[in-house]
Amino acid sequence: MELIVALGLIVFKVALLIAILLLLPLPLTWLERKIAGHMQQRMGPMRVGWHGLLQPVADGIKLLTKEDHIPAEADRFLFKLAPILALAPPFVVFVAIPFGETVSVLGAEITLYVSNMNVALLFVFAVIGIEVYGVIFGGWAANSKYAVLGSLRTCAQMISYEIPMGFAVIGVVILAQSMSLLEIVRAQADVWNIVYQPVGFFVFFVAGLAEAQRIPFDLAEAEGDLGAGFHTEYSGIRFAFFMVSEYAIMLLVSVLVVILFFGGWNGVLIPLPPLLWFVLKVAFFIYLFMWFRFTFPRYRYDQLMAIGWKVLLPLSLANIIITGVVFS
Amino acid sequence: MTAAALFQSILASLPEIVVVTGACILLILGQFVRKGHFLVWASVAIVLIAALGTLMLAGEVRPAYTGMFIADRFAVFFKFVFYLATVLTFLLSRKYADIEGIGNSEYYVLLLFALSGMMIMASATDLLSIYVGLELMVLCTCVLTGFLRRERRSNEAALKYVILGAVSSGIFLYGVSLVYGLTGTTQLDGMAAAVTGDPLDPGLLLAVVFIVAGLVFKVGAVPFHMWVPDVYEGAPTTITAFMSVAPKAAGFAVILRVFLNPLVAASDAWIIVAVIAVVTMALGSFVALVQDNFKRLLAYSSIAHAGFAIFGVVAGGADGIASVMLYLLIYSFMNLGIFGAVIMMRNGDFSGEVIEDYAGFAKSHPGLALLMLLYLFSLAGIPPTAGFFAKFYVLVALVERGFVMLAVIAVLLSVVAAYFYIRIVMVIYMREPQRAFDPALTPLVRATLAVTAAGTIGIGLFPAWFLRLAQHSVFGG
Amino acid sequence: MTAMEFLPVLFMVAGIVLVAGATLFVSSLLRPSNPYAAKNMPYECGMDPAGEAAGGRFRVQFFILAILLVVFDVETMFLFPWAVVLKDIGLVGYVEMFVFMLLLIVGFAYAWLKGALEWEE
Amino acid sequence: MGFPLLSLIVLTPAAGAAVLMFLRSDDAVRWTALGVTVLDLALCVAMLANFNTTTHEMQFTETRPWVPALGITYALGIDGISALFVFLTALLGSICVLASWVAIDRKVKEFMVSLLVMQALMLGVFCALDLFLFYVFWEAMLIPMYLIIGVWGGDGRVYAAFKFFLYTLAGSLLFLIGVIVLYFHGGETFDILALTAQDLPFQVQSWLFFAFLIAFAVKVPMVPVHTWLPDAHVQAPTAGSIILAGVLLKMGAYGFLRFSLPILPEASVHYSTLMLALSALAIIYGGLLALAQDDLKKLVAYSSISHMGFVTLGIFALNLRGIEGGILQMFNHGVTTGALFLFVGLIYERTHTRSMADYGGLMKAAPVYTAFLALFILSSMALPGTNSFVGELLVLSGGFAANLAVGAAAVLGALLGAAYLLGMYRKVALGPASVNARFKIRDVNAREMAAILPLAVFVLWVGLYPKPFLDIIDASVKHLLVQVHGKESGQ
Amino acid sequence: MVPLWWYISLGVVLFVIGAAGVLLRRNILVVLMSLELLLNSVNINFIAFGRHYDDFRGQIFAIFVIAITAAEVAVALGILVALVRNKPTLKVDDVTMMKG
Repeated sequence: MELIVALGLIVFKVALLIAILLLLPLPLTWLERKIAGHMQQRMGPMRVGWHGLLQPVADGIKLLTKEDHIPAEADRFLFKLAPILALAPPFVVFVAIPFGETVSVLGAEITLYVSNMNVALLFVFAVIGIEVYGVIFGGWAANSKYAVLGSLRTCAQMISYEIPMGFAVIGVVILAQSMSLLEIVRAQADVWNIVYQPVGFFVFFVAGLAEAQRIPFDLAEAEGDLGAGFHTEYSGIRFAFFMVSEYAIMLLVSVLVVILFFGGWNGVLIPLPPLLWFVLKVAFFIYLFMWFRFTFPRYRYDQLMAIGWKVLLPLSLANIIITGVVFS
Repeated sequence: MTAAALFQSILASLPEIVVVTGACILLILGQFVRKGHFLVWASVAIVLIAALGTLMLAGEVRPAYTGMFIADRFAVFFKFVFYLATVLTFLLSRKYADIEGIGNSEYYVLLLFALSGMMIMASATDLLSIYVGLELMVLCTCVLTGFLRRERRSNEAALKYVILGAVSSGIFLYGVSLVYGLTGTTQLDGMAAAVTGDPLDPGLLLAVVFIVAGLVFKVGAVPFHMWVPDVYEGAPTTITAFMSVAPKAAGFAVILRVFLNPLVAASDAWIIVAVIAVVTMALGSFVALVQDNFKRLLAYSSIAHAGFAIFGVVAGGADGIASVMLYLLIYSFMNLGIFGAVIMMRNGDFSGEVIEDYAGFAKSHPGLALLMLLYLFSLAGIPPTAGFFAKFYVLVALVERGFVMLAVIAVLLSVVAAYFYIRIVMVIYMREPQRAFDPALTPLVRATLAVTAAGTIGIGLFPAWFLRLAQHSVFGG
Repeated sequence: MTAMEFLPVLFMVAGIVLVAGATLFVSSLLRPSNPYAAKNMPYECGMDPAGEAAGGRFRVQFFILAILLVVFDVETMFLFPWAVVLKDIGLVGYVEMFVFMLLLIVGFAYAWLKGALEWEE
Repeated sequence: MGFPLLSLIVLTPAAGAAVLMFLRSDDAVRWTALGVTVLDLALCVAMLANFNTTTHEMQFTETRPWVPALGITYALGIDGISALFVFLTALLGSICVLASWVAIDRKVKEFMVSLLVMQALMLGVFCALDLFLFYVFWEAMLIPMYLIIGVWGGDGRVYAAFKFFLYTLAGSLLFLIGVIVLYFHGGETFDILALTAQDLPFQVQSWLFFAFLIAFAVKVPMVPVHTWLPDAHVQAPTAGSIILAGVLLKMGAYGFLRFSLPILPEASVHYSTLMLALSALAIIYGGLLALAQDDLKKLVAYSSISHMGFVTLGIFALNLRGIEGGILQMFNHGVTTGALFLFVGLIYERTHTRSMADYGGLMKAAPVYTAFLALFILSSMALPGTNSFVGELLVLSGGFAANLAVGAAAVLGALLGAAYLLGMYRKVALGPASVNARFKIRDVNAREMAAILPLAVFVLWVGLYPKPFLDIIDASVKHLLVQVHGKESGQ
Repeated sequence: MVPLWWYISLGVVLFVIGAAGVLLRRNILVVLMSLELLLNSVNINFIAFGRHYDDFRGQIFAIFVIAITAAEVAVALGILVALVRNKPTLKVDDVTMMKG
């Protein structure tokens, strides 16, 4: 009986997560376009609904009903597999993400996370690594030059930034003595990691920008010179999958930054509910992402690689060595 | 591990540390200083410093790194074989690498790393450290094999080596995992203590078979010999020379450590090993008969020699171990000598890889021909060269344990092997020269030839000291 | 309870695949399908495509990057468990890993000097 | 330990070889080589002069540790059995140098070096008192001999050299196994004298006997494994043939005397009939083959097989006359057959043919040559008054005492020998002058005479007054017989 | 608790698949992938046994195996790149020049 309840709870949580993550891009796209508009002294979407609020819904319906086009020369199996492969990893990662300790619902204590893994951090990196397959398969299967080139570049970029990203969190693990995200947040009850790990945060955040393919690192999707990167040939709902995955990753990076460096749901000064603290912090970082997008120019590809390998990687290595000697 | 234990461990592994550090420094320095002479002498200096360290630490047995590593006399003996082979390879490489255009710092650094891998193998007392050393060595030699990037034979050889090497590692590891599953430890000392049941447990036997298979690959014995000829032919000749000696010795160091473990000794694995020895020697000897390419012939010859050395492993016991060790030492001298002669022939457009290329060599270069004759007769095992004493001692060990039949098989097969060495002598001495010879006889090559010749004839005439050295270096005794 | 920690992962994978499949199915009911040769051509800004796109000839730089990733990623694997227990093993443990990192840095410096990280040729 | 005379004898040629390496002119090489060999011969004469004939003990012994861990020593010493061979080797060494004076015209230095190294090793074999040392000398001989045949030989030299090398190597490696087995059964020592004192079980003895037999039989050569010999002899240069026939073939028989009989007495007695039968077979078979030859060198080569059959017959008769005869016959064969090869070589230098059909009436052209040829042919036929008569008579009487049938076969073999030798002499020396007048044959010159004369002296000396020679071997052979039969009868 | 022999059976199956792939497949990349299978079967064994004995050595060994395999594959790919530049093929049979 207990087991059934536990399993039911898990199923419920998973379903809720999927629902939230699938629906979140709708407001986020709207928000992004609005922010873009206002930054550029214009209004953004205004036609569909009040201040264009229904615009994302209209976009969704459009994508759902658009013709699904597969190029003649494509590898059909991989072409169809790639969007799902790109969509799944960010969703799966969220299984390991805690949003808070517990909440009381109808007198029962319910944890605000699906699973508390002791190796959650490794799990996050492992699963995010799978994302690359979606990218490379998508570009390759289309058999179009823009797509192949785009996928190769994206792939190279993602793997380049994965390394500093991984190194950047070592300091956090040293501090928390655990790879469990829950433990990491608990360890920040008094002092947030950002205090001890500013360099780690910097590296992680910049690498996160690149992982999420956001400006200033969205080289592969540079509309100007590469069409739309690896998903040039995708249309309709499959294209939507890639977009959803992209937003999910952005969300994921924000969440991770908050958990790893900004104390998670631990508040400061103002006693708000922990969950709210968490959401606010995440929202701030999402805003930061969007802000960057419309503020920074895009890097050249060689600059992109140089930043990853010649700046972030040495920085993260130095960070590990110094953190290690201080805290050992 | 406490700081004191760490210090002790560092002390015990000082030679390895020297080599690795030196290699690292050279790796970076080599990007700025590109003079060939500097690279050679720096590498030689690193090896010599390591040798000095080894010598200073040789006095006592030093276990280190919580039972993963040990600096004992057995390891010291093998390390000196490695130093010898590596230094001689460096000396041989100077000119050859220039001719082939591969004389950059990576070449020397990779050799140094391979050396450190072999040193770890010789000292390893845990299957994990054995594995790490093994792979370090294999990967470096692998890259070196493919160092002639523009040459397809070299690429092919390297690819074959790396794939087959990985397969054999996989098989070896599977055996290790079974041993771990059966005994709950990977330490060689712990293994024997942990086994409680029947030593003829089929699972254990299977595990041993797998480990044998993996290790046998490294020494190039049947049934994992097929890489040897291709790799020897395709690799740069200096690397071939190196590979035929040092990694093989390292493989035997591990085989001796693993096989003479009571656990394995109890499992009747010697029958398998004996079969391997016989088949290896037979295959190496017979297939070598029809080779035209010198490097390929030497490859099969090295297979045959590996077979002979495995006979020493079969014999086991203190004498068996000592015989294998002495065999490897002597083999290093004579094989590096003959390879030195082959390398020396590489000059201008002349490759000197085909046996017929040597026709009438004795006519214009009697001295060098005499040296080649010396090495070849030593490889064939004719007294008073060192090769004879090496074989003799293995036979003594075999007969001591009562394996007279094996000894008879071994000598009969070595008669077959003698045939193809003598055939080369025939070509050198009894043919009319087809061309003018212009061997690349630099002072360094001369020095190498002198050292190897001195070793080949010196150990042959005065084996007592080396024999005592080998006998004293046997572990556990 | 390892099972309870990783079971949700399975659920999540199943769930997301289910949702994606369902969406695709719904979409296939709604969307038109009208392929013809010109539409099926790969997008090349209106030019007729020539040659194979996925022919296998790429800049070596990509391979080098892939190899570097494999090496560095695996090194991370050693750092994580070490980081967890660093406070227990103290300075001695730190020194041991420091040596490891040093070797890593030497390798990295070598790659840098060798120009493996330069994208421009 | 005294004066290391034997070491000196063994090392003199080796040192001479080293000196030769630094000489440039061919003539200097020849003279130096001759000087070295003559010096060595003089040392051997000095050795014989000081030889004590009354004892069977090893004389002039010297012992130094070599590989103590395995009980290997550098031990030299001679008794009556080996003394004669040491002398014979040194004698033939000088003659070889003389015989190659002009016959070898290219790579003279290398040839002389090989020859001197060869001589050192052969002397070492006869002097060694340590099995390991013996084996090293024994096996190392392969290298110079291989080169002598392979580099300076006739047209088929490469094949012959290979065959020689592989046969002997295979045989001696099995011998090596036997040696190692003996080492472990005999108390972990390689000391021949100590091993002689061991009492091995019969089972072990017979295995060892066959292991040794293979090696020695190849060297002798006995019949089933003799096929390398005609090739090697025919292709080898004259000096090579002389060494092969004069010394190398003796080594097999010497091995029987030194190892098989004293160390494995019971097996030797047990298998003596087999050995006698093989010997008789060799005598008859070699004789028949010799009879069928047209090539002079082949004829002499096959006659060697036949003659060596006498030697082994004598040895395995296992009685005093047989063994003494065998040893003496070995010496005689060395002198006589060496001389015959020399003669074939001399004529070949002049005519470049060895076919008897090309010759005839040589007596007129070269009277001195034919006269001496007659002497040696008569010696080879064992005519009374020549050296072989004494030896063969002793062997035959010993053989008859041991086994009547074998003795009879040996007599038949002696008759065959008379047939082919006389036939050869008739074809070459007598009859009408050669129809083939291409050759301008000159008689022997002084240098050749210098090579021939000592041999002729020994032919007649042994033939007419064998006592000094028999005296040398007598004590040792008697002791040997005590070892063989004494052990068997349990005394 | 999953019984030990399940893991071992999985290991055996993977090992056999990997070995068969190495021996039978002709594409070098597929061969490399098969190698990974082979080595991963070893890792499964190690971890299962480590868990069985409640010993951390198995896991350590597995980590080392993974790391070294990565290096091995890196080397193999590097060599493959050099090879393909000289002769554009990925078929094992096309690569073979040396025989005998």
